[in-house]
Amino acid sequence: MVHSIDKMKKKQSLEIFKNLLKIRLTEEKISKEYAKQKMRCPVHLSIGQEAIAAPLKFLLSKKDIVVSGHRAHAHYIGKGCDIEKFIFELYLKEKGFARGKAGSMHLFDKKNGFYGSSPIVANAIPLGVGMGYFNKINKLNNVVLIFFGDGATEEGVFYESLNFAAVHSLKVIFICENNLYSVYSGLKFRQPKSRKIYKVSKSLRVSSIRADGNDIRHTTKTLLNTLNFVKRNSKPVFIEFSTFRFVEHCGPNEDDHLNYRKESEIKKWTKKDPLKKMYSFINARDKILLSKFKKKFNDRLNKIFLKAQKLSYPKSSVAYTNLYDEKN
Amino acid sequence: MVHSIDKMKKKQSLEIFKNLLKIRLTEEKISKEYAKQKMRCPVHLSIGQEAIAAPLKFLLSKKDIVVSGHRAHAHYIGKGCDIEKFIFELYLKEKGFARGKAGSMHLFDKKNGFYGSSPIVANAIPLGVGMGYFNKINKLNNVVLIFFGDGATEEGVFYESLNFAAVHSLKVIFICENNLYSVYSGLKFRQPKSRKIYKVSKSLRVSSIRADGNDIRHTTKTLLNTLNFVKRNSKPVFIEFSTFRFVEHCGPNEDDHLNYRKESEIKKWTKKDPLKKMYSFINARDKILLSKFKKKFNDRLNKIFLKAQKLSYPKSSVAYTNLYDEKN
Amino acid sequence: MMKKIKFHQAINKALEFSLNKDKKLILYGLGVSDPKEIFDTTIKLQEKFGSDRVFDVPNSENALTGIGIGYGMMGGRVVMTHQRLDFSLLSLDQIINNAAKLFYTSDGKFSVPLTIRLIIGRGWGQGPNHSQALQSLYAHIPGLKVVSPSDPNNAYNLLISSIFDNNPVIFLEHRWLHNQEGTLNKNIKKIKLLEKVSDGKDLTIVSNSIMTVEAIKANEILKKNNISCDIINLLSLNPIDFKRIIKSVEKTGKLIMLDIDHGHISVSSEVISYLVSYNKNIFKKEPIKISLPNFPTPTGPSLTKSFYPNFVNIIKASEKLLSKKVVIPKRNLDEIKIHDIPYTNYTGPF
Amino acid sequence: MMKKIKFHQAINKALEFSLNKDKKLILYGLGVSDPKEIFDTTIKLQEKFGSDRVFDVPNSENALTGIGIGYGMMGGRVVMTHQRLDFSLLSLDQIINNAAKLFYTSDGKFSVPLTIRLIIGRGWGQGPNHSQALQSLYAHIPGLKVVSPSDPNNAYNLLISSIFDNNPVIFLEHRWLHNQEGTLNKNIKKIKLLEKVSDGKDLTIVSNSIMTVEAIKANEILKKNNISCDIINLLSLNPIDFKRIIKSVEKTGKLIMLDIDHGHISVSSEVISYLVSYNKNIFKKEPIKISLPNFPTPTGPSLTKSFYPNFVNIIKASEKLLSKKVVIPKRNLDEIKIHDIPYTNYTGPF
Ligand SMILES: Cc1ncc(C[n+]2csc(CCOP(=O)(O)OP(=O)(O)O)c2C)c(N)n1
Ligand SMILES: Cc1ncc(C[n+]2csc(CCOP(=O)(O)OP(=O)(O)O)c2C)c(N)n1
Ligand SMILES: [Mg+2]
Ligand SMILES: [Mg+2]
Repeated sequence: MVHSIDKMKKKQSLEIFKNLLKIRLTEEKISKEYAKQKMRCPVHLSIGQEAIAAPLKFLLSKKDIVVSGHRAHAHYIGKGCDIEKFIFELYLKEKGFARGKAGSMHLFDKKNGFYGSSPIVANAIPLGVGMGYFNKINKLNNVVLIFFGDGATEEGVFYESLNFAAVHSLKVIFICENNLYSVYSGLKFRQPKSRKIYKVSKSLRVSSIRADGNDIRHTTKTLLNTLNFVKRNSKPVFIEFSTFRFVEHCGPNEDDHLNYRKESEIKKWTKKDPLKKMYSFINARDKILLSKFKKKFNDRLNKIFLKAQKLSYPKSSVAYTNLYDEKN
Repeated sequence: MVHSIDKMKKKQSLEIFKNLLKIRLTEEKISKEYAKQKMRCPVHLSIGQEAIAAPLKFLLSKKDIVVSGHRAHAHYIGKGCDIEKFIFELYLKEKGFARGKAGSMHLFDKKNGFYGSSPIVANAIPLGVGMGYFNKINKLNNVVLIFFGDGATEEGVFYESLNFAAVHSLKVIFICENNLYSVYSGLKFRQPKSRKIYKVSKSLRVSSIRADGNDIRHTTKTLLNTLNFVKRNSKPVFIEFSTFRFVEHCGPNEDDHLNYRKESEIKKWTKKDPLKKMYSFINARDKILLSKFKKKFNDRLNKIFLKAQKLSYPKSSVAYTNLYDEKN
Repeated sequence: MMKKIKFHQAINKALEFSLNKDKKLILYGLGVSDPKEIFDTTIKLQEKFGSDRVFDVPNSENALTGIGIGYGMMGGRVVMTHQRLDFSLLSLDQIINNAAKLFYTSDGKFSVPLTIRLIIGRGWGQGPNHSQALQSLYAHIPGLKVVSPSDPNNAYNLLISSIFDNNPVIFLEHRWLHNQEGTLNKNIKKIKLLEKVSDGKDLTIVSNSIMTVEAIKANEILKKNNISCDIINLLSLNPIDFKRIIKSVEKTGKLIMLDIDHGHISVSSEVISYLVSYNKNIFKKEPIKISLPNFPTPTGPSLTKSFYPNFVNIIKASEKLLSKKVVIPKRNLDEIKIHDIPYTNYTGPF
Repeated sequence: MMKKIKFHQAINKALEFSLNKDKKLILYGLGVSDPKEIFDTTIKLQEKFGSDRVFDVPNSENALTGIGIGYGMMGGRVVMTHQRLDFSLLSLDQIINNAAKLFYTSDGKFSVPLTIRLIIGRGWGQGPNHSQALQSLYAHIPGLKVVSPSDPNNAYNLLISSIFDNNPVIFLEHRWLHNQEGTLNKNIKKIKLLEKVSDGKDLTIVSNSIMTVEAIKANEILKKNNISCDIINLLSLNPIDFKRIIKSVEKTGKLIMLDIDHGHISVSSEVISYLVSYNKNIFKKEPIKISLPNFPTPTGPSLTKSFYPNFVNIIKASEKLLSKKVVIPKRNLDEIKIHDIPYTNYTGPF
């Protein structure tokens, strides 16, 4: 676990770079394979937003918890969760982490501290706050990270949750990935023009900052500083990361032909592609290492996807298990 | 209707003073009669908070609309609604405005622009916003006033409603009567210490102010200026009035023996009693006029209450009417 | 012959008709004006009626419902859409505490002419939070009306009559119906409570929404096996027109009750219970309820396969009720091999 | 003889026992630590267990429910209280979309040991928004357990077994029971699904919560008229132990179904439907359902008088089922003259 940016070793930052690549490659592979209609569940890809999640594995312990919403792949992979079980689950196979009950919209990896993602906008936010309350009164120094989009900040439960975290001084980090859109609706249809989301949370008395979500150096630093702040002060923090999604809201393809986003906007953000950005500043040696990693990881992905397709489906009777927890 | 404070005639301000007295006297009468157990429904009295509602009748037209929450008597009386039908309804009699279906927690007077009060905390707030939207797109220049307490600002729907009003620039005035408590829970158990409610609404991009809710001069001026601002600019405004409740949360009695509020706090606010405050600055002539009014109004109240007690109850079959509106 | 139209077009036409008829009608919900226009049901409406009357909204289901109620209390009409019924659970306070009660509590002073379109998901991995039908939950609440179309024609007429009803109406719109074809036979009056889809003497099938499509498929097969069914399509689940159901079951003595929702405490249970409380001898055989299991919806296709009943289940139930073997043509069985998409060229993701 | 305690004390003792037993149990809700302490049910608990574990909250029902779920997913246990069931409608997204499904969706990885006490109001002008019982709504949802005590003893045992159940449990607590007296007979194991309150042969009465109190009153009178009843008190509405009900009705052939909620699509309908689907000849007479009307609750006493059924309605139904006249002592009839308060020294307002 990394504790300070200055002391962050080269090796560690390289790992973070790899993690970014890992998310991108996995998402691209999903996007490519989706057309074959074997992953029969809606997917909300994170392509374009990976820099926010990439540092997670290296900044957090397994006991630090992440929860998220519908666009959760990056957070799951970024946290260092089980990729095999994830892909198997996307294929809805017996060997998936929930034996095909969950799919892309409900990610879980308890062992690695991923405590769920929910496709109902904003509805995992209070779960994370409750987890923070558990940590607090059981005197655990772990942190809970709650990921959601700009659209989620329009749901009442968002405000209720921030308020509770503030009243009880919980070690919870609220992370808003503001990609300017909710499905096809731009912010202007949903929030007043002059609104700053992080200023709203600030007015609720949660320490709040805004940061560039597409530059891995900024995201790493921001997250690390926030983690240190939260642990030191036992207080929640809200981070608004500005970012942009590169594929359609839901599904594997681009959707720029629909013209809901201005060309100029898309251009501007394409330049800020977190992957390109990363390559723009890393040194030649790292580039070589990354390209080796890319090849290796792609091989691994290919194997996982091939295996996933061959694996068997759960029997239909599995649908009728685990409604209630009757262990006791 | 009053349009400017400077032009406000003596006579008009006297009417506002009378209205304050009217609310107080009615609430005190309810409080006194409640013990007889003939008003068989919960009542949330407004005693102590009357100065906010007293100017309404004189600043608003009948087409300007008021909605409110559980503590709505003052708003109903302040808006100039039908007092007889109100008292008859508290007695749950056939002649009440809803033939005993509603009682104290659900006030209505359509003719006078009182479009409902709800005992579910915060749940009339979006109704008022929807009414404002109706005015907007039908190009009506009327204003909607939405009353609620400090506790209501913890409900998610409050934020959602403000956001919609801001996005659509509605002529809606959100009026928070911050009396520091929600039932017996002080603000410190419910909101972070340094929170300012009006600053939260400001961060949501609703023009927001805070004002003294116990001085009839301030409340009148604040409301009048706000009304003018809202009509001129076609924008919502949020007002936080500081105030204090003098009787128990629900019911007719005092409850200071329960010690949930500090003695010093109670003392401080008793000094700020809106009625006392008013008497402290009005001239001798007005005092005489008010005392005449008091006598006359008390006589009227006595008659109404006597009549209410004698009136007949609705038949039990009335319970089985008006479930659906089948006129068409 | 009349021109065929699709279900989603019927919805669109009904909305257009209503927006034309009542200038105070507004229509909103996430996506009503976005490029996908709620599965094409709101296509061109913003263009035609302006963004004051047809508009996209913030993610605020509870407030938006209250806003619709308030708008209605002023004398306007409202259609609100949720792309999934599951999202409307955020607004049950407004639906149950306000919409369902304001006319009653105000003793008739304020009506709430609000129609809420709830789109029910299914298949292609919609899973536990994007496929709930929960019709029994809504239909339990006095003060709400709850309706559900099953084809383009009744969708058109039912949506218009819901919009012009002065009460809050929950309009249950199954995603799998959007692509169905049919002809329009305009006939808009009050909300029609049910319709007979088939007349027969051996068996009564009571159904609604997508299950009526399955009932019709089953009926084709049963006919070929010389079994004739009364099929009653419930357009309204609250209120329910019990009289017509009683009449049919008094004739056949045999009932298959189809339900798109979980069976425990359901519309189906209500119908069965009502019938036997009316006449203890009404059933010549134990009635059979076919509903979703009392489980959340799993996501994967191997798990949903047995989760959603189809015409085969209806036929099996008929065999049981009539003590008779029924032959199902192979062609029909082939149809259900790919069971998790509404039509063959559907490629997800929604 | 055992000491008598009141229902609210039984709740309090159950909470105290549980807080002692599991140090990770927390208890919160509006008013749990205020001077009225939820009708005395949480009396002294904050003092004993500290404000980290027993605490008052902001008015944020939806988030608070999610917070309880998240706390439970970490391995804690939670009791949450709403002073009126009506307030919980704000939190149905969390209850239905999360609490009821997380164990299932995570395929058993995360349980949600959350007990939600919902207090059902009645009388003294509680009206449409402070008296809803809606048990059928909750019991319809797979993944929730729904229970309801009817006396101090089953309240005590049921609350503890709900708290130590690893699933989300909706605990329906009727305000009018708080003052009832009884003796404790501690016997905490798993959630008990039902209990026989009386054994008889002429008639089966199935009931729950406050209606069981009415059933017991009716039974006293029926006994004097030489009518003996099986009374089955449903402690659990989801799941329901149908077997024991079947057994009783197979014996008596006559059923009165009592319900504290509206009758349309209700627990009562489910029971009746289940029985006849099991055996079409089970009823020797048409079963009778006694429930709230399908109307919101009116506020005034002259309107609630016929709204809430009581033992007289049960006796009338028995007369009908048994074709026999029953004499009700005048003393009993006098009891219901003041019908809108739970006990004579109650003076409102809540
Ligand atoms: C309560 C609810 N309302 C609506 C939806 C439909 N929906 C799914 S994702 C989404 C977009 C949310 O936008 P945002 O929070 O900004 O996340 P992004 O997709 O941009 O990452 C919406 C509206 C939903 N899933 N849940
Ligand atoms: C949704 C909901 N939660 C809880 C309650 C119980 N309750 C009734 S009034 C009240 C106090 C609200 O406080 P505030 O908004 O400050 O109004 P005040 O009583 O101080 O005027 C509460 C919590 C309720 N009626 N509705
Ligand atoms: Mg977004
Ligand atoms: Mg207050």
